[in-house]
Amino acid sequence: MGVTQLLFWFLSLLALISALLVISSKNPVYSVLWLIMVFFSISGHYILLNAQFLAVVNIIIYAGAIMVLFLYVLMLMDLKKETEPQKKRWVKLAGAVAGGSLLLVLVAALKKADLATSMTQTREGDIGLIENLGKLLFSEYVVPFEISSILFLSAMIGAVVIGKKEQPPKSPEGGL
Amino acid sequence: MIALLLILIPLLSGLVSFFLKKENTARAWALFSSLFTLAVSLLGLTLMNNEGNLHFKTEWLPDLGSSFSIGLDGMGQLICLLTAISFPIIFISTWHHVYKKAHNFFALMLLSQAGLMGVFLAMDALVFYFFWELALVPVYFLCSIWGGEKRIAATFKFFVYTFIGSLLMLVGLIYLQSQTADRSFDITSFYNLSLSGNSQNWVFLLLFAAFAIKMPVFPFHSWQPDTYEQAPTATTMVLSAIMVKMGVFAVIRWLLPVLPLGSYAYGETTVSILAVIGMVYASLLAMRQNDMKRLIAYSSIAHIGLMVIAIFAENKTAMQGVMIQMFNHGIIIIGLWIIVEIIEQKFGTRKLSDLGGLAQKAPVMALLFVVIALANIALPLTNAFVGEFLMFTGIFTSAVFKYELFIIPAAGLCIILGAVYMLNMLQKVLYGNTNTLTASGTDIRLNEKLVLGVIVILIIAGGVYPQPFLDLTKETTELILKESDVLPLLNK
Amino acid sequence: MPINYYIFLSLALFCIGMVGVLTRRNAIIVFMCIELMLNAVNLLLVAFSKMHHLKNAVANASAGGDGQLFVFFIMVVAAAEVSVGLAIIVMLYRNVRSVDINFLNRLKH
Amino acid sequence: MNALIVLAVSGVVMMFSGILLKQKNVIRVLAITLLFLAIAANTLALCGIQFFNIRLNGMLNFDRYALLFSNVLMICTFLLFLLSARDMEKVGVHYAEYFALLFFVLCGVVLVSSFSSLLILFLGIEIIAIPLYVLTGSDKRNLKSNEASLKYFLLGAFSTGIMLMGITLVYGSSGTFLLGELIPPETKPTTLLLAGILLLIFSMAFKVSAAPFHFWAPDVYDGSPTVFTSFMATIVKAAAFIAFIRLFYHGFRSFHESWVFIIAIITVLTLIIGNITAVFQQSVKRMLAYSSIAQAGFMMMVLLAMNTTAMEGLLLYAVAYSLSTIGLFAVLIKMKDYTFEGFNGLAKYQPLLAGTAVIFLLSLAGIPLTAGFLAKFYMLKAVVLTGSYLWLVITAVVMAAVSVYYYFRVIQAMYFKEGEAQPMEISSSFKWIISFVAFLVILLGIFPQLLIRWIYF
Amino acid sequence: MQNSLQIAWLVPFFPLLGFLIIGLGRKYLSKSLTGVIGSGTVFLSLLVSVWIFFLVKNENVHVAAYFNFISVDKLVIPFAFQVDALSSLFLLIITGVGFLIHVYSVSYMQQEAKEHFARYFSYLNLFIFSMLLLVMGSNFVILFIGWEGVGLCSYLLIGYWFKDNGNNYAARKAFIMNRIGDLAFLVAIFWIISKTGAVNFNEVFAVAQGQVEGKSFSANDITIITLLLFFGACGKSAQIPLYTWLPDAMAGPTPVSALIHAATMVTAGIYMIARCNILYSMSDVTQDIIMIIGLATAILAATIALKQNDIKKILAYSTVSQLGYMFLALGVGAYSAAVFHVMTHAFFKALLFLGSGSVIHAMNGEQDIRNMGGLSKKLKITYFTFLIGCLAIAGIPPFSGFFSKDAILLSVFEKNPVIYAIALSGALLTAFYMFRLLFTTFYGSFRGTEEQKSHLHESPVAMTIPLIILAVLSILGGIVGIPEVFMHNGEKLKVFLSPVIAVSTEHSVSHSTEYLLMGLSTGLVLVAILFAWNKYRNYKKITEKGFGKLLENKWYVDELYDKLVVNPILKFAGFLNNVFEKQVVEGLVNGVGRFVNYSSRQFRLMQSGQVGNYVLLMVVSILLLLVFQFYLKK
Repeated sequence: MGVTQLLFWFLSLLALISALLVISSKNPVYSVLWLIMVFFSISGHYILLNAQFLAVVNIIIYAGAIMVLFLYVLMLMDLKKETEPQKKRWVKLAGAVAGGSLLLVLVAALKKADLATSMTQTREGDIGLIENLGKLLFSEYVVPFEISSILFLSAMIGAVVIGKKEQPPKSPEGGL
Repeated sequence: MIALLLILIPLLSGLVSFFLKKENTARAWALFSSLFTLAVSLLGLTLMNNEGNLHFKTEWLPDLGSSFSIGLDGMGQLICLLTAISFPIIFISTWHHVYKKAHNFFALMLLSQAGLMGVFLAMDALVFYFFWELALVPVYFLCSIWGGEKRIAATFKFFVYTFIGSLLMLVGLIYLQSQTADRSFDITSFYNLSLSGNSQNWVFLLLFAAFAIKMPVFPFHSWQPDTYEQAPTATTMVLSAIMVKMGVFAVIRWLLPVLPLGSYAYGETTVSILAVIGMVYASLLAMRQNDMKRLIAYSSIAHIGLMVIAIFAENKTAMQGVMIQMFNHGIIIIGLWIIVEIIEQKFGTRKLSDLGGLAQKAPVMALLFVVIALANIALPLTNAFVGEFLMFTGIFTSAVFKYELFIIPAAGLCIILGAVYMLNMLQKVLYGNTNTLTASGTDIRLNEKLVLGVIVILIIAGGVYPQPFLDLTKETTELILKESDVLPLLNK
Repeated sequence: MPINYYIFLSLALFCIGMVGVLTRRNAIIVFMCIELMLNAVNLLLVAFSKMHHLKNAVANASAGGDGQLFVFFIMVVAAAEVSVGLAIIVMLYRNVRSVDINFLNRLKH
Repeated sequence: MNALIVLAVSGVVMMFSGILLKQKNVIRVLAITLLFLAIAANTLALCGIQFFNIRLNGMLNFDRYALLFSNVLMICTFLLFLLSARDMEKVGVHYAEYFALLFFVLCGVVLVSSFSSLLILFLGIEIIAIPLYVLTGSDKRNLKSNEASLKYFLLGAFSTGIMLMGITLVYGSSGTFLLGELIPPETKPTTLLLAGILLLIFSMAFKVSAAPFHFWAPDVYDGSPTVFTSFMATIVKAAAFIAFIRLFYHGFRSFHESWVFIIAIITVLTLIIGNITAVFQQSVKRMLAYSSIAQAGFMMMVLLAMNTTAMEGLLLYAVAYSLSTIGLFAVLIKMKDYTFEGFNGLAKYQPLLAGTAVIFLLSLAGIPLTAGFLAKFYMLKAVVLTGSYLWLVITAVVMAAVSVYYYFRVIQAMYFKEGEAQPMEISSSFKWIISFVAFLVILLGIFPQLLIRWIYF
Repeated sequence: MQNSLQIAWLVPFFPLLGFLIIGLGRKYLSKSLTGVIGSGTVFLSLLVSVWIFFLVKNENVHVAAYFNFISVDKLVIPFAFQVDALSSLFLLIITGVGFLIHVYSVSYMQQEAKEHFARYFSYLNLFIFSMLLLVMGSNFVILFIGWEGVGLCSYLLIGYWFKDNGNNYAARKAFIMNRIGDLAFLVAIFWIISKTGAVNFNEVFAVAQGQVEGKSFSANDITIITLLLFFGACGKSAQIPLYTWLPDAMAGPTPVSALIHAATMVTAGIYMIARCNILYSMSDVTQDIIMIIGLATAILAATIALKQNDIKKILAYSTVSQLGYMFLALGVGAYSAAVFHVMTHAFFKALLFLGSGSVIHAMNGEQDIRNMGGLSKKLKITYFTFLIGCLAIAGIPPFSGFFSKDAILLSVFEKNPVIYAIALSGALLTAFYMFRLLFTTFYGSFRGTEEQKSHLHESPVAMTIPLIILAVLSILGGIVGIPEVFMHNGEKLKVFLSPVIAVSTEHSVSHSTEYLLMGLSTGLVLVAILFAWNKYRNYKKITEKGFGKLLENKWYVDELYDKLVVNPILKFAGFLNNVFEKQVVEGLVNGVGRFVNYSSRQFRLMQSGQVGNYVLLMVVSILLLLVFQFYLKK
C-alpha cells in the first residue's frame, strides 16, 4: 500500500463525499463550495496521473472562472435556501433510485470488462506535460482548436443576444 | 403510343382544366377530352392494335429497379375501354348539374381518370402503386368538396381505410421485388418469382388487404355505402363503376399469377368464404335499404363478391366471366346511378318511401330503368347474364374449390335476393300511384335519354353477342392461368 | 493503479451528478450537477489516456495525448456553455423572478 | 472545407454588420448573398475545386456524401432565408446576430456532416447546440420562448454529458477518436465499447429527438420563434441525423448486429409515440413538432438497414422532409392563428398558399408523386432488403396511415371547412418562391435521381 | 344445299319485330294499327309454323344453328333452333292460340289509352317471342333464355295496371317464385356442363345414353339433374310448393291469363320435361316424385277451386290442377299423353278464360260469381262456348278433354290402380267445380246491381270469333289422340312425337278394361255434374264455415309461407342492417379510430411540461435499455 494508493483512496473519498454534499446541501452557495472541493480533488487525481497541464487548467478554469461565475450569479439572485422549493419526496426518491441503479448496472456491466487487468500509469509518463500537449495541440489538433474559436464566438454573441435588455416591450404572449 | 396517350390526355387536359374559369368551357373541355380518350382507346382496340402502339417502356428509376412500363393486354383493353366510355357518359348525363368551382371539379375528375388508366395500364409494380394512390387523391377531394352533408367524415374514413390497405400492399410489393432475380419491379420478373409457400402466404395477406378493402370484400366494406351516399353522384359513378374494379383487376393481374400458392392457400378457402358471406350479407342488407344509393351500393358489394369467388375458381370460364363482368357491371351500375341522379335532381330525394308512380310521369325513364335494373339481376339477353353464367359455370366446374357445396347455393341465393330488392326498388319508384311529390314529375331530358340509350344498347348487345369480348380477353386469361397454375408447384 | 478503480470512481461521480440533476429544482444547481458529470468524464478520459500511453508509448511517444486534449476541449466547451447557460438563467430570472425549473410549464401536452 | 471557412467568415461578417448596418433589408440581402457564396463554394468543392489545402489529420473527411449533404442542407437554409428571413425581424432587435448565429450553426452542420473524429463530432454538435439555445430564447419577453430555451439548454447539456461519457468509454476501449480506427478489425465487442456505443446512441437519439429521448422537442419547437423552429426542425434535425449515421456507419458498422436491436426499439417507439401523440394536438405548430418526431422514426430506419439504399434514401428523405416542413412553416408563419381552426377556409382567400400547403402535407404524408413518398419508399425498401424487421415495417406503414389523420386535418380545414382564415399580407416574391419549393417537392417525387446521382460520378 | 328449315328463325323473328315496332312507335301508332301489327306478326309466324309443321311431318328434323352465343374454353353454346316434332307442335299451339288471343285482346283492351294499349301488345309480342325461343332452343341455355323471358313478360303483364299496388305485388311474387325455380334450373345446367361440357340437347342425351366414350352420368347425377330441372318446372308450371303465384297472377288482364297463365307459359315445364324424357326415363326416383307432386297438386288445387268465388281464381286453380294431371302423366312416363293434354288444355282453358273475360267484360269488371247468374239469356255465344269448355275439361266424350285425360288416367292405371283412383276422384272434383261455376254464372237469377244489369250485352265479334274457333278446337282437338280402341291407327299424336319421345309399345291393359275405365270415369263425371246441377242451379249465398272456410282460404298456404320463409328472412335482414352492420362492422372500424384518439390523449400526458420529469423518464429509459442490452438480450 504505497503513497500513491493512499492518495488515490483519499482523493476518491474526498471527491465522492463532497459530490454527495453538492447535491444534498440545501444552500446553493454551499453546493458551489463543495463542487469546488470536488474539482480540487479531481485536480489532485490529475496530478497523481501526472497530467499537470490539465490539473492546472482545471483549477484555473473550473474552480477559478466557472465556479466564480456561478457564485456571482447566485449572489446576484441572492437565493436563500428556502427560496428553492423542494421536489416531492417520491420524485427525489425515484431520482435517487434511478441514478443509483444506473450506476449499479454500469458497474456490474463493466466489472467483468476485459481490461480489468490493464493498469493506468501514475506518477510517470510525460504525455501530460504542457510541452507535449502543446506540440500535439498545435500540430495535429490545430483544426479543432480553430473550430473551437467559432464556438466561442457564437457563445459570445449568444450571451450578448440573451443578456442585452430588449428595448421595445412586447406582450408576454406574443404568437411568434 | 396508345397506352401513353390514354394516360396523358386526361392528365394534361385535367391540369389545363384547373385554369379554365368559365363553368361551361370547363364542362365542354372535359367532355371533349374524355371523348378524345374514348376515340384513342377505340383506335387501340381496332386499327392500331399492335405491340408497338399498345406498349410503352422507358427508363424511370433505374436504381430502384423500376421502369415506366405501361401496356395494354386484352383485359387491359376491356377495362380501359370501360374507363374511356364511362367518363363521357358521366359528363353528358350530369351535364345540367351545377357545381361550384366547376373547373376544379372537372379537372379532378379527369385526373382521377388518368390515375385509373394508369392502374390498368401499369406493367411495373411501382408504377402500378403510383397510379393506385394517384387515382385515390382526386376522388378524396371530389367527395370532400362536392359531397353531401356528412361528406368529410365519410370520405376521410374511406381515404384512411384504403390508404392503410395500399401501404400494406406497398410493403408486399417491395418484398416481392427484393426477391426477384433481377431486383426489378417489372411484371415479368414478378411472374417469374417462385417463393416458398410460407412467404407467399403472408405476402398474399399484405397484398390482398389492399384489394379487399378496395373491392370491397366483407367485412371491409363499411366505407362503401357511406362514401357512395355522400359522394356527388358523378364521383359515385367513377367509384363504383371503375374504382371498385381496380381491386378485382389487381387481384387478377398482380396477385393470382405472382402468388399462386398463397392464392391457393387462402383464395379457395378463407377469401371465397368471406366473399360468399359478403354476397348474402349485402343482398340481405340491400333488401332493407330505403336510400337508393345505399341499396345500389350493397348490390354492388354482392356482385363483386361473386367476381372474387370466380377469380379464385382459377379456370378459364370463370376468369373470362369475371373479365367481361367487370365491364358489364361497370356499364350497368353507371346506368343505375344516372337514374338515381335524375330522380334526385327532380325530386330532391332518394328515399324509396317518398317516391312512386314515376312510370306514369316518365315512361321513357321507366322503360330504361327497368331494362337496366333487370340487367343488374342478370336476366338473359342482358350482358350481366353472360358474365354471371360464365362465372357460375366456372365456379361449379372449378377443380380447386374446397367448399363449393356451400358456396354455390349461397351464391345462388343471391340470384333470388337480387331479384327481390331490385324489383322492390322498381315497384317503389316506378309503379303504384303518384304522390304529391312525384305528381309534378316530367320525363327525362335528351342528354339523359341519349346516355341511357347508349347504356341500354351496350347492355343488350353484350347480352346477345358477347363473343367479341370473350375473344378479347382470351389470351390474357390463358396467360394468367398458366402463371397461377398451382398443380405443378404442389407436386414439387 | 488498476483502470477499473478510475472507471468506477468516475462512474460514481457521473451518477451522483445525474442524481443531482434528477433531485434538485434550482436551475443553477442542476447545471452545476451537469458540470460535475462533465468532470467525471474528464477524469476518466485522463485515466484512459494514461492507460493507452502505458500500452503504446513504445510505438508512439504521444500516445494517449489525444485523450488529454479532448479534456481540454471539453473544458472549453463547458466554459462556453456556462456563459450561455447562465445568461439564459439570468434572463429567465429577470422575467419570472425564479430559477425553479418546474416554475415554467406553459408548454406541455 | 470551402464552405466551412466561408460560413465562419460570413458569421463574423454578419456579427459586425449588426453594428455597421442599420437597414434590416440590407442585412438580409447581405446574409442571403453570403449564404449563396457559401453554397457556391461548397458546390465547387463538390466538383473537386478546393480553395484551401489544410492538413486535417483525418479529423474531417469531406467525402462526396458529406459535401452533398451539407450542400443540400445549405440550399434548404437558403430557401428558408428567402421564404422567412423577413419574419425574423419580428422576433427581436438583434437581427444581424440571428443571422450570425445561424451561420455558425451551419458551420456545425458542415462539421457534423463531414467529421471523422469524435472530437469534431463533439465540437460540431456543440456549435450547433449553443447558438440554438440562444435562438430558442431569442424572443426574450415571451415566457414560452424563455421556458423553451431553458428546457432545451438543460436537457441538451445533460445529453452532452451522456455523449461525453459514451465517447470516453469508446476511447477507453479503442484508444483513439478517429472513426476509422474505433474498431480494430476482427475484434469482439467488449462491454466497455458496447456501453459506450449505447450511451452514444442515447445521446444521438436525443439530438434527433427520437423517443424516448424526444421530450424536449415538442416544447422547444412549440416555444421558440416559428422561424427558428422551422430551422431547427429541418436542417438541424437532418444534420443531427447525418452525424448519427456517419458515426455509426463509419464507426461501429462492424458490430451492427450487437446494437441494432436497441435502434429497432427506439425506432418503433419513435414512430408510435410521434404519430399517435400528434393526432390529438390542437395547434398546428405543435402538431408539426410531433410530426417531426414521427418523421425521425422513419429516418432511424437508415441505422437499421445500413445499406446503400438507406444512405441514398437518407439524402432524399432529408431533402423531402426539410423542403416540405420549411414550406409548411412558411405558410404557418403567415397565419394569425396557429390552431387548426385558424386554417379554416384558407383556400378561399389564398388558393395558392393552400395549394402549396396541400403539396407539402401530401409529401409529409407520403402520397406518391411527392418526394415524401419516394423517401419513405427508400426507407421501407432498405429495411425490407435486410430481410428482417418486417414487423417494424408493418408498424411503420400503419403509423404512416395514422399520420394521414393529422396531416389531412389541415387540408380539411383549408378546403372543406367554412372560415375566415385571413393570413397576413403576402408578397408576390414569397408566392413565387413557395411555388418553386412545391415544384421541387413534386420534381423530386418523380425524378429522385436528379438528386441521388450526385452521390456517385 | 342447306336445309329449308334453316329459316326457322322467321318464327320468333316476326313477334320480335312486332315488339320493336310497337314498343318504339307506341306514341305514334294508332290503336287499330297497333292491333293489326300485333296480331299480324303473330299470324305470320303462325303461317310459318304451319309450314314447318308439315315439313317436320315428312320426317324433316333439323337443328338450325346461327352463331355462337358463347364459346369459352371447351364450352360452346350455339345460338341454334331445334325443329322437330315436339317443338313444331308447340309452335302451332303457341302461335295459334296466341294469334286468337291477340285478336281477342284488340277489342278487349279497347278502353285502354293509346300508349298503354301499345305497351300491352308489345309485351304480348315479346312474350310470344320468348315462348318461341323457349320451345325452339336447341340447348338448355337458349331454353333458359326463353324460360326467363316468359317469366319477365308475365311479370310485366301481371303488373300491367301498375297503378294498383296489388297487381305489382302479384307480379313481383310471380317473378320471384319463378326465380326460385329458375335457380334450380340454372344449377341443373351447371351440373350438366360440369359433367358433359356441353349444353346441346343432342349431345347431353347422347352422353346420357352412353353413346359418348369418356363422358357419362352416374345414376345420382341423373337423379339430381332431373330433380333440379323438375323443381324449375315447378316454378314455371305452378306445382307444389311453388304454385301460389298463379292464382294471384290473375291480377293481369284476362287475355293474358288465357295466353300465359293457362295455354302456354305454364306448360313450359311440361315441354321441358318432355324434351328431356330420355333423362327422366332413366331415374325412377324422380319419376315417382313427379308423379306424387303432380297428383297432390291436382287434388289440392281442385279442392281449393271448390270454394272460390272469383271466376278467374276458379279457372286459375283448375289450371293448376290440370297441370298437376300433366305432371302426373309425366311421372308415369306417359310423355305424349302429357303433351296431348297440354294441347287440349290449351284449347279449352283458353276458351274458358276468354269466355270469363267476355263475362267480366259484360259485367264491366265484376269478377265475383256470387254477383252474377242468369247470364245465359244475355250472352248466348259466350254461354254455349263456355259450356263446351266445361264439358271438355270435365272430360265428357267426345270432347277433346275426354281423350287426353283418358290417356293420362289409362297410363296411370297401368302404373298403379290406387293412384288411378285418386286421380279419378280429382277428375270428379274438376267436373264438379267447373259446373258449379257454369251454373252459378249462367243459371238462376241475376244477382248483380241494376246498373250492371242494364249494361249486360254480348261481346263484339272480335271477341266471339276466337271463342267460337277455340270451342270448335276444344271439340275436335281430341281427334289427333283417339286411342287404338276406337279406330285403327289412332293416337296419331303419339306416332307423330315418336322420334322425340320413345313409345312403349306393349299394352298391359286389355281393351275391355280400357272400355270399362272410360265408362266408369264418364259415368262418375256425369254424376258429379248432376250433383252440381241441383246444388247450384239457383245459387243462394251461404257463409262458409269449418272445412269450407279452410278451403275458401286456400288451406292458408300463403300465410304459412309468410310465417315460415318471408318474415324470418326480413327479420334477419333487419337485424343485420340495424344491429350487426352498425354495431359490429362499423363498430370495429370506428373503434380503431377511437382507440387511436384515446391513446393519443394518454400519450400527451407524458409531455408533462416539467424538465425534471423529462430527465427522469430519459434516465429510466436509459436504464431499461441498458438492462435489456446487457442482461435480457441473449
